[in-house]
Amino acid sequence: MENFFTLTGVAIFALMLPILYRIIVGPTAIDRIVAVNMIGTKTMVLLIIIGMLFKRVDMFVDFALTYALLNFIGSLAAARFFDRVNPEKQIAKLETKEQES
Amino acid sequence: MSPTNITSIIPVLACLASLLAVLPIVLLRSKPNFREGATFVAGFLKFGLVLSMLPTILDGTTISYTLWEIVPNLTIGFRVDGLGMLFALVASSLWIVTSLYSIGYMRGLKEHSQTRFYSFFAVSLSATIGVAFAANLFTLYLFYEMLSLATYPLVTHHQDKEARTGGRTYLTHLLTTSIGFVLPALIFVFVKTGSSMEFAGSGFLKGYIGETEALILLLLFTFGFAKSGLMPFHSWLPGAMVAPTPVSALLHAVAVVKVGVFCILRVYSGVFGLEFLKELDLGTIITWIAAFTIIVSSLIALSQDNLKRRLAFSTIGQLSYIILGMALLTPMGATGSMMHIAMHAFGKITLFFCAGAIFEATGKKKISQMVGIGKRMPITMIAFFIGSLSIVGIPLAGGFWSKFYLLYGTVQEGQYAMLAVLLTSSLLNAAYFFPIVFKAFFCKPEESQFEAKVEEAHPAAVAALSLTALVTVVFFFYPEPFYSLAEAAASQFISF
Amino acid sequence: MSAVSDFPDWGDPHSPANSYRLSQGYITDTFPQTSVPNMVTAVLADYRGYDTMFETVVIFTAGIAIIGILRRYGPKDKVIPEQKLYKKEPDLIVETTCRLMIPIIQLFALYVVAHGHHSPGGGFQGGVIFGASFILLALARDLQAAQKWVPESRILKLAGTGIFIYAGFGFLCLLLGSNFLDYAILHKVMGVTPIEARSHSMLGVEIGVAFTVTAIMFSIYSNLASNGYMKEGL
Amino acid sequence: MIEQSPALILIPPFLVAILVALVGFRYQKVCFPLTVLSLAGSVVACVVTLMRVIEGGTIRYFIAGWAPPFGIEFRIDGLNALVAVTVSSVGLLAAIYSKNRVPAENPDKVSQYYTLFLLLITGLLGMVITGDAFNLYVMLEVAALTSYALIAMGPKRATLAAYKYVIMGTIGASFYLLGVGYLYIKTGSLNMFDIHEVLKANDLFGSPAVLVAFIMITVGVWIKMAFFPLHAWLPNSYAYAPTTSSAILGPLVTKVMIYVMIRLTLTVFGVEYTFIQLEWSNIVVWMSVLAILAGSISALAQTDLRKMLAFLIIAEVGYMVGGVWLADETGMIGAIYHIIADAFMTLCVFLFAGILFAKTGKRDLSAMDGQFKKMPLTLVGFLVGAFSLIGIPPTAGFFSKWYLIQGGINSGHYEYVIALLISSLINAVLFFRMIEIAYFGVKPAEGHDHNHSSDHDSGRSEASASMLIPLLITAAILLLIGIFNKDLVAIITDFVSPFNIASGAR
Amino acid sequence: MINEIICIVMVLSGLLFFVGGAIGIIRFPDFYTRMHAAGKGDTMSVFLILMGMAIYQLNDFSLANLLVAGKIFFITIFIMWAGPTSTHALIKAGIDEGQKVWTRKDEKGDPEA
Amino acid sequence: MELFEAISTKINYWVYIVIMMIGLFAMISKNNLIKKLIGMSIFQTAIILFYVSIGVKEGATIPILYHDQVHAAHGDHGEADTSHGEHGAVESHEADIHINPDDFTNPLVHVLMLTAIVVGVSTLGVGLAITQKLHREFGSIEEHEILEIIKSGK
Amino acid sequence: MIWIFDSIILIFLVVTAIISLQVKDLLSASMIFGVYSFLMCLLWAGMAAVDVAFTEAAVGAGVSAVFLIATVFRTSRRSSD
Amino acid sequence: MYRLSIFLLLFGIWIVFSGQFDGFHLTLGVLSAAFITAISSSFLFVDRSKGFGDRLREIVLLPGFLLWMLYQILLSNIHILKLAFSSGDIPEVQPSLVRIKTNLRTDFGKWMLANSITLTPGTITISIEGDELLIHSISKATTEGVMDDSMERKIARIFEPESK
Repeated sequence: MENFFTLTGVAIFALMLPILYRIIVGPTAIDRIVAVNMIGTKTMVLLIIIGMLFKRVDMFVDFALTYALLNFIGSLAAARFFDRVNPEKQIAKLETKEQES
Repeated sequence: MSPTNITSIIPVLACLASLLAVLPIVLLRSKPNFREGATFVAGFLKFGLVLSMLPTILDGTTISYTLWEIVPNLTIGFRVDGLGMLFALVASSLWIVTSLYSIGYMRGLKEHSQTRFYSFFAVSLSATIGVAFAANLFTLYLFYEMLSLATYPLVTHHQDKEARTGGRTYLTHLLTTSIGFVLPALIFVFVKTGSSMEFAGSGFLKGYIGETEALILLLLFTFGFAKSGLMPFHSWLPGAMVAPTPVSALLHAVAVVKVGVFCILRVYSGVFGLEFLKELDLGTIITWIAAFTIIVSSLIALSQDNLKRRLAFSTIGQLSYIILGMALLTPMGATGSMMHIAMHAFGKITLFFCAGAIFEATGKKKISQMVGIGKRMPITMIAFFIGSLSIVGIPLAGGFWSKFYLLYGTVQEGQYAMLAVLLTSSLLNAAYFFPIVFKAFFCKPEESQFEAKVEEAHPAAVAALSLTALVTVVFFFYPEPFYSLAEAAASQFISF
Repeated sequence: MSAVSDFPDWGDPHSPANSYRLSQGYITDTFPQTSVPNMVTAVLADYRGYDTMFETVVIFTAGIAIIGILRRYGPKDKVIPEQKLYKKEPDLIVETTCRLMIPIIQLFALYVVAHGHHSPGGGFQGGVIFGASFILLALARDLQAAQKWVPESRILKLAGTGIFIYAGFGFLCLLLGSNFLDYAILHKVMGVTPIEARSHSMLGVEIGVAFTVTAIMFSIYSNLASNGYMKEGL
Repeated sequence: MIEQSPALILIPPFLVAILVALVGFRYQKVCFPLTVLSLAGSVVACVVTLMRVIEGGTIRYFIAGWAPPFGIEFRIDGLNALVAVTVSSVGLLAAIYSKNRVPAENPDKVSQYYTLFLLLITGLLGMVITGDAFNLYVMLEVAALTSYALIAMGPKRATLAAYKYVIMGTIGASFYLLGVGYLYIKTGSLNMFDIHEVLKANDLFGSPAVLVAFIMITVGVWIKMAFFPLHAWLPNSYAYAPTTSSAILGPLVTKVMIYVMIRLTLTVFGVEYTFIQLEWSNIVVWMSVLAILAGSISALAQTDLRKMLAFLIIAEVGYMVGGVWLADETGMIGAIYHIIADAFMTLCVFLFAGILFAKTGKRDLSAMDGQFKKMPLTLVGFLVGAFSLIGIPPTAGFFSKWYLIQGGINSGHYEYVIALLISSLINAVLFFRMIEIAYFGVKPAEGHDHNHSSDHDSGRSEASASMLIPLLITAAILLLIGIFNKDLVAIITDFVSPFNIASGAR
Repeated sequence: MINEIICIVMVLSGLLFFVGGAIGIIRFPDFYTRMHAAGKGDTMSVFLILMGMAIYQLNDFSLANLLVAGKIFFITIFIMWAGPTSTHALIKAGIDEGQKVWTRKDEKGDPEA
Repeated sequence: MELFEAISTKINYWVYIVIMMIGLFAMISKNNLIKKLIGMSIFQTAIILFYVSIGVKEGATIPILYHDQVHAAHGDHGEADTSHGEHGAVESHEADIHINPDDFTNPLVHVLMLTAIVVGVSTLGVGLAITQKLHREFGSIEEHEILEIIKSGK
Repeated sequence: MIWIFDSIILIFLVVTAIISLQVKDLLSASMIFGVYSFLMCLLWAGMAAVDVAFTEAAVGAGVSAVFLIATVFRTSRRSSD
Repeated sequence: MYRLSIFLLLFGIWIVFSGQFDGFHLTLGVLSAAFITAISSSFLFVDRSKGFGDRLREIVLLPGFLLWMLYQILLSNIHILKLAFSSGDIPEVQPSLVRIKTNLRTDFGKWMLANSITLTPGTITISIEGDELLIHSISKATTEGVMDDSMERKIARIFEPESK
């Protein structure tokens, strides 16, 4: 079972690679942020897996929770950033364009 | 021969007398009469204290007092012996006279900041006496530095551009040499010997250092005490001529330059020991340096038109006499050089007083403008004449004796080259002094050179300069105290 | 530098030179001496409690420093007039989520503080999480809302109180005649064994740390986000 | 209570700092008295501790009651106690000085300023009295953070300087931390004395890790003390910071770091290793020679008064580093004595610079114009400081130079002696230039009009009492520790001599 | 044993969805579509994996382990709150920033330009 | 495999140096002030990595005692708690709990690094505040631009 | 077993560190710095340093990223390098 | 009453968190729960008009809804997976913006709906403006899926029984 968890972990790491690719290449900042958010989620899972490997999940759960929480705060902050730096909202513009096309 | 030693606080008091006088001087700044009264009281007190020790010293006893151990193994200590006594006597007596003179001078010219002037004057005197009575190299250095700094405000008293330049030259030279040369030498000595650097009659350095080190140390000390005006580091002296005349008098006759020379004498005798120097044959180098300075400075003096500058260069030469005398490393030479401290002091201060009096009365500084002045200011110019006699070394003035002993010393040692140097320089002295006197008395002034009324200077100034002139003459007839002091000191340096 | 640093015998294996009596001692003795199973907490708050006190001070310093550097007071600095303040258009989804989250986050933060003895966590982490809950509010609504909850004066009070709690424990020990921060002496006051006194004092100390960290984290955020005006945030 | 004095050194400024932050936020008036009171308390505790050290030798104080390798320990010997007294009293003087300046320069942020000020003192004191290598790092950071802020609270350029300081300071502190880590790998201990024991017992001195640790710690500390090639952060920071900040940072921060260096070399690595086994003394002394010369010469080029003083600090750092690395007992004594002396003399001149800035609003030397007339007493205070920096006899600076040169000659490092002398001369030139300006004015009066000029600014306007008194006290202290230097040196010697630093023979 | 099997199945399926998200985030043409992949894939797979873990944790049943499982469950609940919200916030941010919506119709240009 | 393992145990230290150099490089060479601060954080993290690597022990667990050990100590000593659970590491429950130091990683470095992290975040905060102030005063966060402004302005 | 994780994370760490310093957009840089923190946290969890990991999770992922974003918001988003 | 129930709720959560049942920790739990109740109870439930019965019904019905949601999420993931692995340049992807109107009145209901829409296949809520939801849909099929109001009705049954 331990091997299974290890392999799971390695697999998750492997899945981070494409996301990392998005982070490196990501044409815009917000793409990167999305990718970061995803990595955060994966990290949380990994934490639990590490806890499993240590056989001390009870200790690791706490900060997996913290992690999820703060990851959320991080992406929220980034979102707010865009909210603030673009004061004129573009939703309406987008919609009109949609209708035109 | 080890002189007996007594412990007494009198040297400290003598040193402090003028330092403490600063307080009343500053406090009484709004009442000029009381302020100067305080100066006088302190002056007489100091002189009295110094004089009170004279008999003891003449007995061959030294007085010492250890004030404070400031660095492990190093003390601030006072010790009075013949050489120190001689110097202290000259300095303290001349302070009184100078004070008298400066009252006349300052009031005559209505100078500003007189309180500051008197205060720093007093501080300088303290430092001078401190140097004279210093028991060890360290204390000597302390007071030496104190003197440099205390005289700076005096030199730059006028606070104008010229004063600024002069003061800058003054400090640059003195501090560079003292910090750059003396301090390392001092510490080197301390490190090498590990002793408290007390001056001993016959030096204490012997056995601690080798020949090369000794030579380097000797040069460091000799040039380091740049107050003595040895040639490469002499230029502060003419530069400092911007000071008010009483200060120049003090600088060039009593306190500063003599302190420099005194320090050198002290180091030669008390640190190296004349015998040690003789052993290593280091005296010759110094004599040649001194001889060079003597001749060159005399030649320069000839070409100066500004009276005070001429006097300054004369001083440079005369100081080197003293060094030369000591560097001869003979008892007679040493005696002569010590006596020359005193004799030159009285002579030169007279000359400066005269220069100041002329300036105060007429506003003239240049020699070429002084034609015929002797008729207007007879007392001054007679005093000037006496002073020049003393400097040149012609009988009827005290300078004769010191020069006599110096010459005797050279003959005794067989250094005929030095004899020639001394004689040549005497001739040169005569050549640059007597024309002034001659012109003053016997030439007709061009018209309109002086304003209508030219009279003698402020009575206090005149009194002072006549006093010193008189004393100079008196010393010719009665050089006894100085001679015996010098001889007592010299006998400690060199065992015959 | 990088070349040389390879030389020494590194080693993850369990017996390098670093299994000196110090770390060994910490591992074996903490529980008997302090009855705290989390060695990190025990070492942090007791053996090296002095370090931790100043760690808290570092945080406090940072908070004060940032106020000192950035904060702008006074009418002349009020470049942005009140009505021109940025008004965030309400976002229902984010707001509701945050509203539901905040109390639970705070409870969780307290849990982290309280269970520092038994599981990872402690005053600092709990404090950060608690502070994060305020930051979350400021992000979800705006800074004003969070400011209403913890205005600047209260931030300072909280932070100061935190350190006072910590130092107060130390000082109390000193007054009772023991060394600074020697909690064992507090059993006289608490009425428990010295070992438990240590354990309980550690909790007290952690609470102090949490106070400070909470306040300062939020303070730093609000200063940074509002560029010193404390008016409108990110 | 008296046996708690080591703890009490730190507690007053530390607790009051927080109190100031709390109370002062609302009532600005209480900040200043609270600050002064607490620092006074700290000074008293320091002095008491010093007395105890003199009487009974090293004091060991276990924080939290745990024995050393486990808990944190204060081990206070002569060196610690002396430096602690210096730090706290300099802090007190600067605090008194700050009374009017802080509200003038940072009107909104008085309470924050005083909080940071007190915390800075706390950090520095903590560094001084601690016996734990890691605790030292924490204290270092307390001091560093506060000093960043204290500098950054100044005007425009100060902010940039503070930024540079943040970067450099962090590198320095991190290097120190790394070095401690390397030591910890090898020894498993963090207590300075314990580390030394272990190093000795296991004979780890040959290990490259210890060597790297040594390099890292030394470089880190050098960065923090602005030793010559690593000094870039210092001049602007000190020159543009608020006056009180530079008055407290200038004297203390570099000095305390030098204390740290001495402590680490002597206590942790040991004399044997540092000076004999490594054979670096020559290089470091040459570096310090460079530092001295570079600092002095750069100072010559400055027209900004405080920048000039900042460069002088760099030169002074060179003195002390060199003094330590002369590997000579007298040199070490000199360096330690110079820490104390230099703290006070730098304080003196920085206080004066602050007063001048407060009075005239000018930064450059022309501010000195004719100040002798306007504030003679202030100038007297400044003169003492200047003389001390030059090294003129009765002041403390002379004696420290004395010991340093003695050490240099003893160990045969004549280049160091020469550099020291040249620097003294440059100092002399610098300060006499200033004195000249103060005395004559920038454009010297043209002979005849000095009466006129004296009418012009006849009004004497001394600095206000809160600024003048600390200056004069500092000047008096400078004279006192100069005159009574023997007693001070006796304490230092008691501390240094057990280390058996080679003396003389080389 | 049965727990373990359930766990393995759940973890594997979670991984599968992760793969979906990961591939999606590379392949999808514009920001919004990538957001779909990110937001949904993550939420579900985290849920699955964590629940798998929780079930495995219950392997030897005790109160403590039950509570741990409860905590893990709590995390998943949390993720299910936070995930959509952050997805929503980010996509809104993308619109605010003026990210163009990729549409099938203009196939000629670079989809992201 | 032996060699590989040897490398993999030391890889921490290699990577710490690499990361440290990256951070240092960024701190020194970057022009942007925020970049510098990020570099600074990375630098500090590298040091923390180094420290934490010191404390690692192969086969050791987190430095928190097992529940069983705690209960054994709290409960009566005579009543032996036999439920080892899945943790085989508990040595014995006899008279007193016995803790094998090799079972737990070194807690001391963790403590130290907690402090270091806190210091790091504080420094970052202060650095950011200074950056903002600089931007407020100079309108730029590029170092060379600020220097130009200073040069031209004064 | 955990050393496998460790080595992978270490490689990732270097990569993220470099990226976050190379990205021209400061907002991205700060977010990627957040990733760096995540990975650090994982690493420490893998090294059994739970408390450190906890702190890093709280500080690195949450607080310092938010601080950085706030500063980027208040200053400027573009970086010349 | 409201506060008490919040307190109890929080205390329950505490116990899940804590896992320690000795008196000391429970006391701490009571204290913390009380503390949180005191400072931020107003955050949890905005709408306080609901009676106990309503709440009870919510609690009973919620798990069912959640299970249904889970199923929807599963579907959506499979959908994503399908899209991700489909060959070519993903022909099915044909994004569009859709606006739908909702009848839900309460904020909480709207929130629930928005989140559910985000989690269901191929749609993400962009914003809620009044009672209109702006939705980004990934393909034609999903657009149609979101148009039918089954989800809305489910939510309304739980949280807003009185409407409709």
